[in-house]
Amino acid sequence: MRRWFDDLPKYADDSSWWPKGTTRCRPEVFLFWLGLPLTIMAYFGVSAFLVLFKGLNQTNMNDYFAFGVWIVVDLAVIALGAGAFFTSFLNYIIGKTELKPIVNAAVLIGFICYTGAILMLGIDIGQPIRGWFGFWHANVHSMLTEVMFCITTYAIVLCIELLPSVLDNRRIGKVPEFGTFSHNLHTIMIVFAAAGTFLSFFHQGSLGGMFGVLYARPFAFRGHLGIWPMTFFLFVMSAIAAGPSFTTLIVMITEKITAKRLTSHKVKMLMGKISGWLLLVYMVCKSVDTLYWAFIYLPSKGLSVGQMYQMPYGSWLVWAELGLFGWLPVVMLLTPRVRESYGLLFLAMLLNCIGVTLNRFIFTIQSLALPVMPFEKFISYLPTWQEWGVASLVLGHGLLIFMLAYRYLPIFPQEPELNQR
Amino acid sequence: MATHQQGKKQRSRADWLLLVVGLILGSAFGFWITPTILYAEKPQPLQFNHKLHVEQVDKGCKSCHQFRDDGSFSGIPGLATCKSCHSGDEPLGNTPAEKEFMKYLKANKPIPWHVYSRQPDCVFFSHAAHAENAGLECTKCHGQHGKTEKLRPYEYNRLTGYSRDIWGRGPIGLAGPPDRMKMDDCAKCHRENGVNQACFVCHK
Amino acid sequence: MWRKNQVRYGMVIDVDKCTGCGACAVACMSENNVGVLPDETDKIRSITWLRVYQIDNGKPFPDTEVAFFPRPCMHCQGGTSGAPGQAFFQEDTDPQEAHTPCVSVCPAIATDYDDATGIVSQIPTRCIGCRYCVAACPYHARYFNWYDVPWPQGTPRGLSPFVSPRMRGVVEKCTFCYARLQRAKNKAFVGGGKVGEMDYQTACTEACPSGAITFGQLQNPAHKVHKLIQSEFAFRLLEKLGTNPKVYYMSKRKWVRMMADNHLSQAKATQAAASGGHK
Amino acid sequence: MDWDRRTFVKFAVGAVIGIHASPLIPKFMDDTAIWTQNWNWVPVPEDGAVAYAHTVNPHTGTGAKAKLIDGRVEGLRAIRVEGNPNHPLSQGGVLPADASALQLLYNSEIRVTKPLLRNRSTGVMTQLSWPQALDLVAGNLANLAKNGQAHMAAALGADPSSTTGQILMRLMQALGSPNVAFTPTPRETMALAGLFMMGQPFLGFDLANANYIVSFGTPLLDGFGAPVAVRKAFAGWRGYPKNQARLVQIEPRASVTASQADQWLACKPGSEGLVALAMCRIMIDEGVYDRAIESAYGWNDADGLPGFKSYLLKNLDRAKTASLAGISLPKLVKMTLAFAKADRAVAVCGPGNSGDPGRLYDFMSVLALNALKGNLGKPGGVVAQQPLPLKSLGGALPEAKPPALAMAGRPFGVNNVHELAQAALAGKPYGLKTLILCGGNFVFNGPQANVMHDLARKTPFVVAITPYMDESAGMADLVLPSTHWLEGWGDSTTPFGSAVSCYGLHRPLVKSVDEAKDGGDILLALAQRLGGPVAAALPFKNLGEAMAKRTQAMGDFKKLAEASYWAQKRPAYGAMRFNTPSGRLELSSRVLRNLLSKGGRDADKTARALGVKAGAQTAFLPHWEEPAAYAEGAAYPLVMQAVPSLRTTWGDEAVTPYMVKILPDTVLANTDKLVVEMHPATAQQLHLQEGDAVLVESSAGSLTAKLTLYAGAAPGMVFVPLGLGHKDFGFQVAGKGMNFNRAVKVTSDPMSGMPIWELTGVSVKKVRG
Amino acid sequence: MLPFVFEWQWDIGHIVFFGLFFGVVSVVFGVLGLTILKTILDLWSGKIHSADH
Repeated sequence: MRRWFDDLPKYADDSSWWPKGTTRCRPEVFLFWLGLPLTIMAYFGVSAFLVLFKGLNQTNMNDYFAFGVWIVVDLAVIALGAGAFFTSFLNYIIGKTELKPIVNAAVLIGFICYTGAILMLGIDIGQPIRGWFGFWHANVHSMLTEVMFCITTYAIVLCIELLPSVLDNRRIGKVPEFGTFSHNLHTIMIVFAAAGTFLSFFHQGSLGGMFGVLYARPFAFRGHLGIWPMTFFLFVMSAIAAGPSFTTLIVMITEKITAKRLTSHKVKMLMGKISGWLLLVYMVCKSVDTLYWAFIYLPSKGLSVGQMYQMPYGSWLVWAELGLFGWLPVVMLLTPRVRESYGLLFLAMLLNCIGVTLNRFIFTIQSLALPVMPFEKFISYLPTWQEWGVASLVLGHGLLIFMLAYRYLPIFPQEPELNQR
Repeated sequence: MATHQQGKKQRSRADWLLLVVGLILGSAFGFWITPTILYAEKPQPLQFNHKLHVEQVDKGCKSCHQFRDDGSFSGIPGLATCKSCHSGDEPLGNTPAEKEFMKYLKANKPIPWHVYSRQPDCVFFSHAAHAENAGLECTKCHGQHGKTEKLRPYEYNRLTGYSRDIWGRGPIGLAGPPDRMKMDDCAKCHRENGVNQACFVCHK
Repeated sequence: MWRKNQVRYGMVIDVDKCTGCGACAVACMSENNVGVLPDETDKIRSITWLRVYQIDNGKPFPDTEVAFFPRPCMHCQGGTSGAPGQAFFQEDTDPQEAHTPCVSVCPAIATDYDDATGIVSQIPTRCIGCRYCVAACPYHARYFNWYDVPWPQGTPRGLSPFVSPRMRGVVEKCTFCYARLQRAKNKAFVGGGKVGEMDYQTACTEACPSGAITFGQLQNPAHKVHKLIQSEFAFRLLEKLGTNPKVYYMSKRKWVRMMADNHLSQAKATQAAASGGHK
Repeated sequence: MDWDRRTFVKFAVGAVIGIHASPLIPKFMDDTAIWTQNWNWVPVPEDGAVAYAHTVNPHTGTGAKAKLIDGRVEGLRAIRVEGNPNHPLSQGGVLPADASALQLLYNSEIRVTKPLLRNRSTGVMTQLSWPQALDLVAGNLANLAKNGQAHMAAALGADPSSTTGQILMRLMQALGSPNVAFTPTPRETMALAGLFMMGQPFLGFDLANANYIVSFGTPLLDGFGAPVAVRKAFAGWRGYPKNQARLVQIEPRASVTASQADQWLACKPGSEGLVALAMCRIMIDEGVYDRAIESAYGWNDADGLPGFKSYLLKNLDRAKTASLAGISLPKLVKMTLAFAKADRAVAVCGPGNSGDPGRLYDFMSVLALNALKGNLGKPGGVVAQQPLPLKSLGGALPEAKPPALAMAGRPFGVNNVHELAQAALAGKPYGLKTLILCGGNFVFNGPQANVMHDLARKTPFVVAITPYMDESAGMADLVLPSTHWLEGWGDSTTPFGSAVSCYGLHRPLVKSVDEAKDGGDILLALAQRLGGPVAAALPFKNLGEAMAKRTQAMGDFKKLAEASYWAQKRPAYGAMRFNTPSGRLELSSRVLRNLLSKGGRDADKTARALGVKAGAQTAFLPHWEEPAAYAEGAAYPLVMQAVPSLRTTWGDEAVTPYMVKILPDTVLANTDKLVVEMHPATAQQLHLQEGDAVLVESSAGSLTAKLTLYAGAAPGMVFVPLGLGHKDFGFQVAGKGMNFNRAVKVTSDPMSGMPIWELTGVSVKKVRG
Repeated sequence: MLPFVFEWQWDIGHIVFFGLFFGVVSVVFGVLGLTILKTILDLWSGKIHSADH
């Protein structure tokens, strides 16, 4: 007499779905760990429900802090997700095929970041159901319009770029239709890479432009080059500098967790080197820009740098952003010895990513925190648990997607040979 | 890795047709369901013969749908306007509708008409600007409503509560006035005649 | 580009006449169907189209002194700012392009700059609630509806049909009582004639018990405001930012003028003070 | 071909693409968007024909213009209250209270719609029909009258000069009760001061035409007489590049008036009258005064009593006085000389910052100063109003026999609400059995709210006639719904300080809620039910008729009602007529002397008994005595004064939601905490800091609040916003802040017998919270 | 936003912005469509690729 659960192991056995030549943890272990992202998603779900049904009064945003932690996280993840477009740009268009082993991961991370960001933006606006007005009745002069259009389109492109990885799953790939489709996609991928690069360049820039054009907010405003303020280019540069680092960072973390080698260290070093050089360029521009802003622009508006940095947003932020999380990672990433060391490389990339996140935080929160009217009071802002809940979406659905992808999709082509024993 | 596999050809060819069939059925379903689930009908509280009334009065539409001194437009007239003709206790004609109407008149109870052309609250439509200043005919937007002998049932959108006449009767709603009175139609006319298109011209 | 003959509605507020009674603010709310929340002490979420700021000169007793800054929407014009009569008229050539801080950033064209009146609109039914405009406005003149307005039972009966009540999740702001211009135009259409200075006055202007607010066409020599903005006592909030506001303030008190614009040149303030500032 | 999973998938995919190729998706998107634009919980006001109607807000005296809309379905409704440009006093301006009146009118959550009977033990309210309710009251009163206890019924009303007030008075008098009291106003104090010195009860200040104004501690711009009228005058004083008139404010706090004034002389609290006398002294010393005054009675010593001049020269040393008042002498002298030199200068007295009716001797001193300046009857000076041509509602009624509760031991005076309440509570000479609260919301407005609260609690039968479920209604056994001023008839008379007399009238403009009746109609119906002499004393069908009779001399009533006001054309300039015993200006008041020595009593004893420390030697002269608040002892080291504001209240109406909404966080802090002001130095001595929660305690009551430090607050004082702290009036008003009147200590002015509460001795301690 | 939406203006701003946007979109979806088409044709003509062996 068989009991109903005797067959369970048989059903639960998903080894036939694993990427070729790889081993994965036992299903029950995997299921157990799935609990983590699912819990986060549940937290997000509750928060999102409250915000959508009761309105944005569930947050601590107000008429002074029109933007809050959501926008900060959006900007940050979009910047960090830039690894996707830039790596595929280098890989498919420049032809740096050394990056092939990591490009899938980059695309996957990009996909996670962008879908997360878009979802959050949908919750962030007061009238989500009308959100599409932004597309249908677009105001072409608004940087935000550019952001909306490019982000959404690029998200679609990312889905397409990610498609082959999905179709190349061992079981799915067996289906002739899918297999063939995937094959054809591979051959044409360069087009999507190009489109993605184009779109990303603009929305990464426009995100910066959003703040650079606020000429009534002296903290954020920057001089223009053509129709774009300096922040436009600064944001692009910081994004492509941080993106590769973040991708590599995630790969490294995955390696630590799974105790497997997923890409060769050469690839990581290359990514680090790329990050380093880009970051150098960025930091030079950023420093010049900051100096110009501080000593030429602000005085011209009868203001001084001192006024711009009030506690808690004191001048320590400058040193942190430009020093600890700016020039330090530049130096580290450009030092071969550092790149060769797994740990130091990790640290350098971490600093790099923190730096860009901090930059987005400063531009979002601090530009709003500073009262412009002479008789306004300084007001501080702390997010509510609902806000954190929604903000944690990226983490939750990121983990979920990445775990599933790692288990079933051939994200890391090098994994089989690197882990032969 | 890629290899040729024979034998599956026939099958695959044939069932691609199914995709096309599904496509047609699906879109047909969409076209059919859109008006049916979206719109509901309400009868008007009582019948009204515009044709008859227009024949009785001398100033056309304006005899009942008047402008006030401050330039605002009365829209659907109140009982007071009706009383100017229906003064006596006896009906003037002998239609059942009028008998029904006399009840309202006696009770001095406003008639809850459903307005086919009622715009949403955010719209400020100036009849003065259009009828007086631009000298447009009522028919330009209201069509031949003044010639109708009976009131068709009032159709409204279940979701928005609007009259169907605003979105237009066509499935995609690309017809202009008088079949449709959407913002695009206002804007089109404004543009063609070089009228100011700023938001506040027509919004409140 | 110079566009002298444009109709540009604007306001002059005499700070020395303002006694901070708030009649203007209340008149504004009742004119424009502004709601009241259970907790209105939460000022950073309280909707007051016309907010009366209180400032003081920071001097010790008994030299302390307060003054009031009623702050409507400034209906910024963008372009190059500067002294009235000159740069004030240098606005962007393309009204679509009008670099009013808020108009240029709105992704959904929920706010626009009317080239025929110079009034900055706000259309709540178009607004998607992204609050980019709120961030762009240095005057905090734009307010987001964080809540649905809890109208107490019966009170909707007292609402005006000329301004549409707003829903939760959209931005609203002072519109220079635009509905009044709409009605004034209607009257002109039917009765003939033009919309005169007195036919279109904002609710706050009418209400102010000490006549501190003057409203009219800034570039029309026949209108009071035109003369007032030429005065050396006239100034604007945050002039140097280049928002080019259409709301002017007047005061004989130097400290008030300094307070109004942390960029305002000492020279201007002093020169005005020299000619008979009373403190 | 055979059906299997893949073929079906193909079909499904096709179908999905097909649906997207139909209008379903875009139409649904569009309509959901439109749905969000027309959420059915967002009100849609009905359009209709617009009409305007003139009226007057009896609580503020503002000439208003109601904007009415006649909707096809919803009918006539008011959508706005604007200013009436024709009104001589307010000339189109409004106050926050006027502009937001509709919030009280239409808020059915706070309106009383039916007569309600309250069960004291359970607090449960039950609806009554009007006949039932009226029978209940009439029965109770008739019963008292039968048992010769009519005097044990008392009535408190809002405005004695209004027709409703007149009806209330006649009703009680005819019933046989002397106990009718009204909201105390400076009008009474001014009337007495005027009578005592000039035999002129109706005096006003011609502010509009003055070019040098000295205001003695009265909040000219924060609520004075008809606030809008004052502002209109103020607007005239301002100008570019030079002001048209100079305003000098004398008070302890950098108030709005002080700040907008051209000069602020910060004085010790309560010393304003003293400053006026000091100015008199300076003018005499410098010889810059109108010589005509030398012919006034009591200028020189007369009838063995010191004259004003000798009194000043003997008792009022300039330097000492200045330091006593805390003003630098040179500044004072300079200002006084400018005042004396100015061609149209006026000295202004009036309500205190705490809204009290003012001290008689301060008023007299200011009048004396004006007399010295010689501006009596001159443009921009002190003028006598032409009395309103109002008929009385009927012949004189017999005086009630038992003495009024309030007037125990006073040879004359007005009926003092506070004394009435205290005597009744003490049962000396007798207690109350029935209390009628006819408007005025005394349980909130006080003057000393907790005393009024106790009175309402202790009195066996309390009737409240009110439009709202206010604090008084909350204490009443029977609540009778009266109309809002936009719904019913009513009137108000000349506001304090106005140069011209002005009668304001309001009529029904919109349908009244449910069963509300005009306050006057309720009283008249009551009179009819009581029958006999009461009914005979009030032979009117309704309030409108009574008003019509009263205003006969103002011409056609219908026209008057539509115009909504009657006003004296221009101020009565020209030599003032003194209806005094001496027929001259009396600086030493003989009227006062006669009153004090009435029936051969020793004037000096009487004076001292009343609390005039100086005794008869100076009792008849304008002079200064230390405010009672100084003598509160070490337990109450600080002096509390209110901060009046037109944003918190004006008149006896409650603050409206919009007014609450615009309160700055220096008045009402997050969340709904009352904020009190203190000078930083004083706070330091008390070890208090910005934002501390404090307990402000007087010997009469207390309140808790949040402390804010304000350099413009006089040291040694604490300033409390006036008019907040309602328990009722709906979620937008209730529970906002605390009631100043619950901490205040009311005393009686020794001479006028008016309740005064300008200053209260308090202690301020830090508390948790 | 499409040219027949009333806010549309034939100015540089709109032409450039939407020119680029629709350009990219059409490229992306065009190529995607073509790939799908090619896949179908491949399947018909039997040029089938699949993951295993």
